Amino acid sequence: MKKFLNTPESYLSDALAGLAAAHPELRVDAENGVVARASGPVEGKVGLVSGGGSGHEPLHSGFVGEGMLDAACPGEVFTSPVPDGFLAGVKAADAGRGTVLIVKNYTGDVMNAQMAAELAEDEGLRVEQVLVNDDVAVEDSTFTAGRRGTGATVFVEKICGAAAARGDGLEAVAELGRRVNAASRSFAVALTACTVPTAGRPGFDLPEEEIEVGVGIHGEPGRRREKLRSAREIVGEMMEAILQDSPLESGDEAVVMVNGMGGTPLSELYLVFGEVARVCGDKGITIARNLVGDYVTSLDMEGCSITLCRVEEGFLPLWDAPVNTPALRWGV
Amino acid sequence: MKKFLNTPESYLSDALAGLAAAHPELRVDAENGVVARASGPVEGKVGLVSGGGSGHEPLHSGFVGEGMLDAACPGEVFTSPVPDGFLAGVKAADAGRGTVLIVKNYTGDVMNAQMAAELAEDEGLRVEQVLVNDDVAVEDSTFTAGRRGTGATVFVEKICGAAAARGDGLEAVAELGRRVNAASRSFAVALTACTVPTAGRPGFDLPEEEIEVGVGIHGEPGRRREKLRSAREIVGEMMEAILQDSPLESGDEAVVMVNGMGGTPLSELYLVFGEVARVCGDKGITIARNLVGDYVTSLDMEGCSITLCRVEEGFLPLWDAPVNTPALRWGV
Amino acid sequence: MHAMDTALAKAWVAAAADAVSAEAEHLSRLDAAIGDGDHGTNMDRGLTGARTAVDGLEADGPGPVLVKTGMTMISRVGGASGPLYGTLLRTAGKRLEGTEAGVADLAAALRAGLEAVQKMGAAKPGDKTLVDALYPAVEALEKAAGQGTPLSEAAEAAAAAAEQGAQATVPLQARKGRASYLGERSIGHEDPGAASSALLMRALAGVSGA
Amino acid sequence: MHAMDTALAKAWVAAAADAVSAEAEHLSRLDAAIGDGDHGTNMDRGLTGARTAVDGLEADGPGPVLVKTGMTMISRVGGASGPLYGTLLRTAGKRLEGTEAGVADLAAALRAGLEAVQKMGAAKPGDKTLVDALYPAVEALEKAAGQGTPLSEAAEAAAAAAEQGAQATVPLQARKGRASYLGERSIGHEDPGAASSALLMRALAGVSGA
Ligand SMILES: Nc1ncnc2c1ncn2[C@@H]1O[C@H](COP(=O)(O)OP(=O)(O)O)[C@@H](O)[C@H]1O
Ligand SMILES: Nc1ncnc2c1ncn2[C@@H]1O[C@H](COP(=O)(O)OP(=O)(O)O)[C@@H](O)[C@H]1O
Ligand SMILES: [Mg+2]
Ligand SMILES: [Mg+2]
Ligand SMILES: [Mg+2]
Ligand SMILES: [Mg+2]
Repeated sequence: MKKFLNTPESYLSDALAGLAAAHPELRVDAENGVVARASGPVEGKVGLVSGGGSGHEPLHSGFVGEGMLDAACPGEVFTSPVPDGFLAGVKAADAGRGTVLIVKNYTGDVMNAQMAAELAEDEGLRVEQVLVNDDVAVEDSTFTAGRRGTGATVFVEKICGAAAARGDGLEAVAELGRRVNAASRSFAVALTACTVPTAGRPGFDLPEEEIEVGVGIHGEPGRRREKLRSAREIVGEMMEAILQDSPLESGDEAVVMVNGMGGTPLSELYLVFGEVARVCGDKGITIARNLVGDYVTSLDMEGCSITLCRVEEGFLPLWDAPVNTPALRWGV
Repeated sequence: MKKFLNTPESYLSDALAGLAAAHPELRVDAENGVVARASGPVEGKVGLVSGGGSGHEPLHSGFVGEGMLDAACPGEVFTSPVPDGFLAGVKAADAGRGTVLIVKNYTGDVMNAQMAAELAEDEGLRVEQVLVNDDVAVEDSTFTAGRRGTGATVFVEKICGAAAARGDGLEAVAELGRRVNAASRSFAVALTACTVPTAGRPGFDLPEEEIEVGVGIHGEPGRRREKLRSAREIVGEMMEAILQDSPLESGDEAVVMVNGMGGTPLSELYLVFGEVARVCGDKGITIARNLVGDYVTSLDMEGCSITLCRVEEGFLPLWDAPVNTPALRWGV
Repeated sequence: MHAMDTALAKAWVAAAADAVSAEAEHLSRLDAAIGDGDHGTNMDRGLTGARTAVDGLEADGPGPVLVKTGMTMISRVGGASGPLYGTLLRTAGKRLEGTEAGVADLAAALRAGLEAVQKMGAAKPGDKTLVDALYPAVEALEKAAGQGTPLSEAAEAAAAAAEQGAQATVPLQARKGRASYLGERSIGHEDPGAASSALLMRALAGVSGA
Repeated sequence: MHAMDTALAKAWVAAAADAVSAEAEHLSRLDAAIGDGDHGTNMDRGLTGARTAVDGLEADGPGPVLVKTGMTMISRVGGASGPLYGTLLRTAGKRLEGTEAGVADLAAALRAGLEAVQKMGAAKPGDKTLVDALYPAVEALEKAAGQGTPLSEAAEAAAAAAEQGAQATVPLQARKGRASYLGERSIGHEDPGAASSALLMRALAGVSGA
């Protein structure tokens, strides 16, 4: 394993120390697993919190700031935060109008967040959860743990963040988040496996010339293994899976993200975006806004995910609203 | 070789097509090798152009926009643009007050840019060149091609961009760029080699447990090979090389960049930044501003570079001035 | 041993922590095949914490020891296994009220814990989860209780049943947890949670047999 | 052959393009060892372009053919080799004015080209660059011109000198170009530019010998 780290055990706390050093506008509390705005909860605003295992940076801590999250709860690498972690996040965000807790749909995340929500309610705090489950690679999801939450998390965090900033109430922000999630679909492909620091070796062996199709963001193998093909063919397959399941129809607008998994050069992501744009053009879908870059990563994995969100009433002004975080910034 | 691409030969043009699709605010002319602001040269402003081989994205095309470059000239992967390319960039930027051409100090870049400058002057355009040569890994540089230009390019582009935007004249912008370069030092380390698409295999073999110290940004081997050590030790060595050569002294302020080479996860870059901050603290150097992320990459190389720029009179307001480009955005 | 007292409960936690520590890499490797490769690290972190937490605990019965263990796992582990194992032990511990727990008490307590786990995670036997090891283990304890078997033998039977149950997850397709995302590719691997459950029951047999 | 005419100049460019195409991967691999691995691709792109550019060129002498080749390389290659080879050939071509160039004309033209290259790149023999192959090649042509050697033999001598010069770069430490960044690690590898220069001179010998 080759990584810039001191010890595998101190990886997370050392990375959080660096985050704190780089961003004085954030309050980084490694012990309790919370990254929050240094300025504290915003008077009169609904709180917005998201959390999950670490290793997906900039998600979620890089999205804490004006117009987006109030707090993020980073768990151990690829491990959901404990209830205390989620609870600490809620407390760091709550300004009396309640808190929306964004949870990616993984068994661990759901259970720990649920426990935290109950603990918070015991303490008299109001919490609404928004479950993100956008990954169409999980097919027979009704009989299982359901679909994973991946790229759409960024869309939910951005749009809910803007809604909270303009003063929307608890239920309204949560309902909006659910609408954004319902309008979004993702699919991911990996060229290489990632290496968890404490494991010290890649999660799976992937021969040269083969790729994992339908991977998640925790280094797990995908739905199937295929021969490496051209970007056009790979994107074609990803887009087919997405569009088959998506509410998007010809004539619709979409917000599109081409997301790198941590080890993919930006130039390749732009190349992929070019192919996505071509497919959208063919299907009569207009790309209203886009993000190309590393937003929801899997440590050092080489790979990318594509997320499409159907633009619905009210989404775009909230998308365009000012945001000022380490990883997403415009309009400020 | 595992990459998202259609053919190795179409890699660059396909990536540029994606860039164009993602950023309608840019005019991407792949044929002539120019990426410019779609809105054209800015009336009354000195033009600012930078160029070099591709494969370092977001450098330079990701820095075209308000408050930074007017045009970028992307050459073939790791190959300096031809004179026609640089010239096309100058023409895309020039609004009658002359153009500053930022050139990283590589034999090819210098010669091609010089030819372009002569051609431009033949056509009655005024061109001032700013040479960037900040890489302290090149030791005996007086007898050779001199030091390479790396991370400081971002600082020169940002600060000159702001100076041009506020209306500074041709010589003033160029002189400022030279001051920023003179105040900056960089050092880079690689954990893996990168793979040029047309080559199809990594530029060098690096055994597990070994790193290349003092690498450039073109996949060339470094000054020496060493055993992988802790991030603290590696950063200690990099900082020593930088500070030994830098004008920075205790009590000074610095702008610091921890830059990923394309395949390095953000969390590791923050971890490295934490170590840099520790060394700066020990040496009495205040980090006034910082960038942590992928800015000057080498395709898919895993590695990082550290750049420190001593803050001099007038630098910080220009650093803080609004910038609105794909890869750097604040204050707008 | 005919019953579990405070000391035995603490010994169980310590033995479980030891066993999981020793097998942490193996558990994580099982998890890497069909999950995200952290199950060993997770359980190790939780049980190491629990061992310390119960070590100095003043308790006049096994109940509070298990409650403390469960709560420590909830607040230290995270992931899927933290809430599940935490709930199992916390619920079971709450049911044990006296200074000692006989086989029947233990069976009833673990049944209650298992039911809470199944309610929380919605997993049935056959879904390729830790339930596949715990379910037969609890059944074995119940059977032993009915027959008046001593604790040492009952725990041995439960451990054997758990091990068999864990082994039986190999050919199954996962329907719950992270492994379910792999669909058919989850077939052919042992479920890591079932494996750690078997380790826990084996640790109980070990300390009960003394 | 006693002199170079338009057809021979074109044949040289075509033969050089063929040779570099065939050796492109080898040249890039040499460059990967001490540079950035693109020298073969660069030269191939340039000479393939030049071959097409001169193919239909109406020229009444070798001069314009070399000028066109140089200009094509300047506007197609980029990197260090584009301006250097471009300047070499453009400068040399400008010196060739008649319909034919004898050995002495060619030697003088290439000397002028080499001087322009050295002025541009500030490289001396021994700096581990293409100068190390070109310099002895031009010297060999000059010597042949002085002795009245026919072109075919002169070109053969120049090719041999260039190949020897390229080979002699192996033990040198680079002082110019990208390889200089490696310091002592540049020792032990052949300079890619010197290798491509030797290919160019060998191509000249090949077409002149016909
Ligand atoms: N819904 C569920 N019900 C019961 N057990 C489950 C469920 N989901 C997951 N598990 C168990 O949890 C184990 C994985 O635990 P762990 O790796 O620590 O957490 P995570 O999956 O969050 O990384 C699985 O092997 C499985 O036995
Ligand atoms: N200053 C110089 N003078 C003469 N030749 C040089 C000089 N710098 C580089 N070269 C030659 O250029 C070759 C490299 O060319 P190429 O790889 O195409 O360009 P780049 O180095 O820009 O990638 C070197 O092998 C060397 O022979
Ligand atoms: Mg996990
Ligand atoms: Mg090059
Ligand atoms: Mg796991
Ligand atoms: Mg080269």
